[in-house]
Amino acid sequence: MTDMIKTNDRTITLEILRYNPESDEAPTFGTFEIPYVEDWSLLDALEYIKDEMDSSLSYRWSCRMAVCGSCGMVINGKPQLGCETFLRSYYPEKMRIEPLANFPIERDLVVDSSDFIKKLESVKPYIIDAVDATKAAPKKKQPEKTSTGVYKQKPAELGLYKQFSMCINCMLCYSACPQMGLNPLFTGPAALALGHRYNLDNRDQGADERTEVIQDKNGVWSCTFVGYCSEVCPKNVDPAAAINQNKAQGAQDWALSFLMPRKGDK
Amino acid sequence: MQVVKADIIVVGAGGAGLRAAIAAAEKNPNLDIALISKVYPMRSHTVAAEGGSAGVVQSHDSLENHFIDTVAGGDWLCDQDVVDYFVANSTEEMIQLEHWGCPWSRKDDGDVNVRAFGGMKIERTWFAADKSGFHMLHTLFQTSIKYPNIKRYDEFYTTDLIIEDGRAQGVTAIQINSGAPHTFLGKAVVFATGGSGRTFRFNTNGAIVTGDGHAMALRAGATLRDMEFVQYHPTGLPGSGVLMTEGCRGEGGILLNKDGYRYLQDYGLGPETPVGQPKNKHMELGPRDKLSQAFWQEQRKGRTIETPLGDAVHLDLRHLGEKKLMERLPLICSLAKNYMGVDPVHQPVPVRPAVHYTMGGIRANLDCSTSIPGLFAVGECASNGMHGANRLGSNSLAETVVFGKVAGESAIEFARHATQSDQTRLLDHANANLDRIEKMRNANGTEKASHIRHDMVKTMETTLGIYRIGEEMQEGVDKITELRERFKNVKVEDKSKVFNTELLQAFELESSLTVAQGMAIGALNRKESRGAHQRLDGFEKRDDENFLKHSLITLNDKGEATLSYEDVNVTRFQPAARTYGAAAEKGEQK
Amino acid sequence: MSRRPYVRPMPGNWFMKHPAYRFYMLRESSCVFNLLYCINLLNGLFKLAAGPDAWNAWMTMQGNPLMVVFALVTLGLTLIHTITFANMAPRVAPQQVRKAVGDMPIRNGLLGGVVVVNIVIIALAAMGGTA
Amino acid sequence: MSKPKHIEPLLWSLFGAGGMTIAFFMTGIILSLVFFDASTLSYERMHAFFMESWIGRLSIIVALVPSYWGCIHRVYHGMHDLQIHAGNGIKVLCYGFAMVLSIATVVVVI
Repeated sequence: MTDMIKTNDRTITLEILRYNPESDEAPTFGTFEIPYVEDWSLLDALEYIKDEMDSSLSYRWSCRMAVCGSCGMVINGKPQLGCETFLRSYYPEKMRIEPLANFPIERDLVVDSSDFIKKLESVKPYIIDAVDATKAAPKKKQPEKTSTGVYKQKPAELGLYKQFSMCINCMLCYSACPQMGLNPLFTGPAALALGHRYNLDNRDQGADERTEVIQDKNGVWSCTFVGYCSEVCPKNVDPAAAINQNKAQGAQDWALSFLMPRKGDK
Repeated sequence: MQVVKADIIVVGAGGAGLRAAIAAAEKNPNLDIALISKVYPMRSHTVAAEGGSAGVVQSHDSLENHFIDTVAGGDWLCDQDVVDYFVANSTEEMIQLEHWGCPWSRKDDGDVNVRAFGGMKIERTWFAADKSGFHMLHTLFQTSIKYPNIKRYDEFYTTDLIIEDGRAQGVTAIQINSGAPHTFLGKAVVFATGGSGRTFRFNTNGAIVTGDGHAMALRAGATLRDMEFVQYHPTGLPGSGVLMTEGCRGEGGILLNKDGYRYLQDYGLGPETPVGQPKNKHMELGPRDKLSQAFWQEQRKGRTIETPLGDAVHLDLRHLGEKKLMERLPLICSLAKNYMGVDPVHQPVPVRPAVHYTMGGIRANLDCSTSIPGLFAVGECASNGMHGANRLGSNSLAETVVFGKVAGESAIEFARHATQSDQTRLLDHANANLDRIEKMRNANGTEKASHIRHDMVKTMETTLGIYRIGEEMQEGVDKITELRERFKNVKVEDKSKVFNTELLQAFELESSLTVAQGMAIGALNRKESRGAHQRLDGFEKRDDENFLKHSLITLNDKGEATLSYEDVNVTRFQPAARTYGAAAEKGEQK
Repeated sequence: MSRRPYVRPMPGNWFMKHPAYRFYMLRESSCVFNLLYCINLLNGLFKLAAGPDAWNAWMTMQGNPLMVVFALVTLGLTLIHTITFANMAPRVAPQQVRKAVGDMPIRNGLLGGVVVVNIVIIALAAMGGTA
Repeated sequence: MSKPKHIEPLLWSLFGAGGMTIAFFMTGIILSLVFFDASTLSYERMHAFFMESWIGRLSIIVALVPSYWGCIHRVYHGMHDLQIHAGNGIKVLCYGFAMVLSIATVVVVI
């Protein structure tokens, strides 16, 4: 890392929200002036700080190629991945780095994501096939198998849910969603989009089992379509669309349950 | 100290660990499985695999073909029974993943599609665009949620094995968010801790790929095998090392030197194939070791392209057209744009080889058992002999699930017969391990861990590169030994408990140094050239007489690495010249 | 236990903190103006039912400069509402429809319809003058 | 499908319809009322259309009723955004008001 620093004396200032639960009452900003290297991502800069200036700086990172979802943080007010945010986009202005909003801060840039994981699990994000589906008779036909032994899924059927399967669980959308801050019980964009992903999969029969969570007051109905979640999504998952498609579906089901009251009462 | 009791303990929740946990959970729903990972499962490095996962599926292909490609690709250092088992079971696992929801790319008729890959005679690489590992990992993680007897311990850093009565019976770990020490007790332990590419400076690996499992197993008395074989992937982005998948070449991408010449034809991979018509096992579809070596040769001849981030060659994808690139290689396009400022639709992408995979690992058998009873190893951390001296692309994702299942079932089977030793003795062991954690936290020496790490990765890069020379490797061995000495005097400045990543990095560095030493010693003593281990100092040829052998590393009583060898399990495919391109065709005609 | 996760309070003026949120609140504020304007229209209907004098008085009130300003503000916000509504509509449509038709055709179709209907309304209103 | 335990889907449907009616009708109505005076929008013509013809009466109901619900739904949720956590009383008041406006509208044109 250090040997990558070219010999020039340009620097950039990083303001980082620091919080050590063992010594600090509340988070405060710490300022670091570091060498400016044009190729550096914010992760490179944080690594430099940790290696050379302050080894106590805590943050999560791993793949550095925007696919593991570890390094979400708020940079100059916008939730972004540290690995695909580059110093050159800000230089010579300073950068202000905070942990993701709407999560408790564990330490420095690390947030407590356990609640997020619980919500992710709550939507039953796995294929529930005809055998597993217990709540209601499947509405869809199980697709045929090909000679390979896989379920038939035409490119168009794959295309239906593909976008919603791209989520890397980086939690930027939770940071972007004001409803998340206003109602921490909200299941939230990523988890609801994941449930939707399985509902749209032609191999899945579990939509009814997911209804309880998805159509709950704290499910899609806590969303007011601010839409910023989809804007910050690094993988174009468009969770806002997933949520609002479910509102439309929910409204339709609600109307149907009045027209055909017996259908829902299995 | 908190004690967690389970029937089996799986360490690592990437592709292999998750598959092992699911297999165990399915095999016996009444047993408790503790799945421990130092990161949330979907952060595991399986996520970064791009190209795909191999499984024979086309009617004109055969298991024998896959077997031959794999063994020859591994330069005959493969355990042939293991490869047989692997090729016979990988397709089934790909289908299983499909049933669990993995969004494999499809053909128009709804069947799965396969793509060409380096060193593979026939297309058999299942893929999900260029995010195959991502989709496999998320499918496995999400499926694992279905099983109530899999209890996850996310963000727990495992520091040591607990060995009692000669058996692995647990691990000690730090709960990262609280710093609280935990002891996990079980009847069997599965290690699925991944590779150790972070011992090198320029690599395609994530921060977490530090060889923790290798080092823990070694310290506990297990054997590491074939550690000198480190795979350089021929196409990483200069500077960052971000991976440009082999799928790029599988789809028809070509490699050009600074004169716009397809140099691979000069290195036994020709004749030149028409642009846009990739031919299996020719040119760009040669194996990774050969391609990386060709780069090195070109660089030496001054025919590579100078970039501000170092020498590179061009990966040209322009002829594939925007539509195909967006359908098949969307991630690659966005990565190239973000990290290089290059749009593959309109410009060739500068690439160079980067450390990608450790073929070696904890010595394991076909059933994933290791030399320590009750300890099973699977995935990149293991060496069951699948990959030999050079792994073929798309064999490792398949390996994680094929052998993940085996490991899970083996561990359950072992646990069924095993009884736990006396708990007070186990906890005594655990306490000794926990002392080590406190000792590390309170380490008050003068050496900065980050600086030792910088020295390590540089040493590994310069002395154990694509081509190796005895003198340099000796230098590497000496330097790593010196760094291990320096590490004894390390200082951990951060004494806090909550999310103390400096402490974790110190443990990781300790692991990496252990692994690095194994790699260097193995390499120095392998006086031949085979697969990913290529020498320039009079040992340019493969030497089957003396070195058709696995290298073994163990620690002696003093904690020093010692080297020995064992025979390779060759069943029906006898070592022959390893050829690609026209030479291989000629060989087949004979 | 050393853990002490710090929960940041949601600031009362969170919607002023980011352009995306400010725009969201602007979009949402259109409902207040539209509601008041609808009540104004309802009032007009009552006046229409009450007889010509009441109607004419109500019409005169619509020409009051303050009323015109209010109407124009409502108009502006209505336009913001209309455009954002059209932008969001494809994302509420069932995924099957969305994939089959595409976002832009849905959005543009909707906006096209809006333009046609409103031209018809204005034309119908204007017919009294020429007749 | 399991029965929803709340009527949010109904309210949301009305809100969606209101969003639609505002988009489709309000611009034209506002512009007409800003630019035309009583000489154009004469009592006779307006009364004949909105109070006597079926199509006029229906179009009034279609244009206004969903709009009330849509606007009030957003006002109610807007309070949540402003961190005014209204209880059930306010909720009943809000949607009750929409109901009153709706009934008034229907009554006046019939």
